[in-house]
Amino acid sequence: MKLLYFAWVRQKVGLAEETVTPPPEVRDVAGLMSWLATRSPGHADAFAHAAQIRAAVNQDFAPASTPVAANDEVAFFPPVTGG
Amino acid sequence: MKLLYFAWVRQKVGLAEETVTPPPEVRDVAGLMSWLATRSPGHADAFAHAAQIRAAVNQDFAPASTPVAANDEVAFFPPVTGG
Amino acid sequence: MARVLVQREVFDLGAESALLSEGRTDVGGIASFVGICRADDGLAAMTLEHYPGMTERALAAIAAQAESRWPLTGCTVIHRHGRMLPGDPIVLVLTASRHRIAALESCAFLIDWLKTKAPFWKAEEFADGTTRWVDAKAEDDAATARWGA
Amino acid sequence: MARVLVQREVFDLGAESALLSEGRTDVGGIASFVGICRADDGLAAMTLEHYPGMTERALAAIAAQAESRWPLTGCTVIHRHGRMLPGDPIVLVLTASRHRIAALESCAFLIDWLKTKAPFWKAEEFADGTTRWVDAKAEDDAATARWGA
Repeated sequence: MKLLYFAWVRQKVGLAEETVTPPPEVRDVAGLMSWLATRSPGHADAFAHAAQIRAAVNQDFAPASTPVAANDEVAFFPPVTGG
Repeated sequence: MKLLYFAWVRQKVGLAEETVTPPPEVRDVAGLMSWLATRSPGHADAFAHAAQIRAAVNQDFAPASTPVAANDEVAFFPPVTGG
Repeated sequence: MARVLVQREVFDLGAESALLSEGRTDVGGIASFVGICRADDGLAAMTLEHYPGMTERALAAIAAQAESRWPLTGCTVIHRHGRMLPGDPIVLVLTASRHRIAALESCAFLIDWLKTKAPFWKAEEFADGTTRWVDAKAEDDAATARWGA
Repeated sequence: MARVLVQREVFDLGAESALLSEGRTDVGGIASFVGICRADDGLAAMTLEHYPGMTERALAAIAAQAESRWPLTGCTVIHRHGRMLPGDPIVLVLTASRHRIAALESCAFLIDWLKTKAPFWKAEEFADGTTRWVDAKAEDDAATARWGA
């Protein structure tokens, strides 16, 4: 599973992207965030406030209940501020 | 009094402008239109349908009740279609 | 003070927009509208007649109205007169503001008001040689009225 | 199909507008909005980060939404990324239609939706050397919601 991080999520995690193999009990975006929070102090800091983080699965905005699978591209970022 | 005509009012009257001295009983735009209708067949044709004509007195849109005086510039034209 | 021009010549959208932001850093957005001559129903050309003197006064008054209703950093209105061919630009409205909603709303307001409060008249020429004066549209009066004219 | 670009380079408003009308005679109006970097609170620069791949998809989806809601003859969205200085243009939206109201409304719609549905993030740099990520604004969510998102 390919993970991408943007804006302050990227800064806190300390990586722009990484490839991970989550355990089988990680079935959705919410589960993935909980699992990622255990990977490093940076991850823990980034995912400490899950309510402030948005996600995209395969480049579509995705709520926390969205399923994730091994070949997905999953991105985490703050609410967008373009325009 | 200087008169200006635009669009089909100009075409029907047959003049773009003229200077006139209306009789003293012409006190407002409505009175001026009635008087103008008597000046020529072209004027009569133009002012036959007064409801379709708009006026400006000294370059401000003016309803039929607007007073007119000797030194005024008065214009007659159809409803505007700019933009 | 708005920039108001009544002219035969074509205007330059890019250059006019640049004028509203050059040398300043308080402009957050510039909205624009360009009205263009369409070739409806076999239209071959369109001639815009106007009332020199009153036109400039009316456009300035309309622009001042926009500037009094929205916090604009700049406003430009350019209206052409003379003969236009299908595809030719006729009118340009530009509004600049710190915030996008003021720019967008005032731009829509200006073009609506221009349609019913600026002394221009359009004569259409058709491919078969006939000509006719364009009638004012009730929908334009309604569009003006929505701004609480 | 809308013209959608995500780029570092500055865009050319005049040239982009001309693209929407050239060679056709059915376009009655072109509305545009240019978003510009403001120097609020001592801002020295702003860097726009984005999500390559998803950004283009999201902008195309937003433009397709506008094209499905209004009868447009053309639509262009150009969003820059990278480092911007105060006064620099950031985003351009252009909409063309037979009628002005469709062009004006869809232009406002596009910029509202871009604010909340395109994956861009702004980092502000201030004159004193501090930096901060811009927070999403509740007013932008409200502006998006008025279109019945």
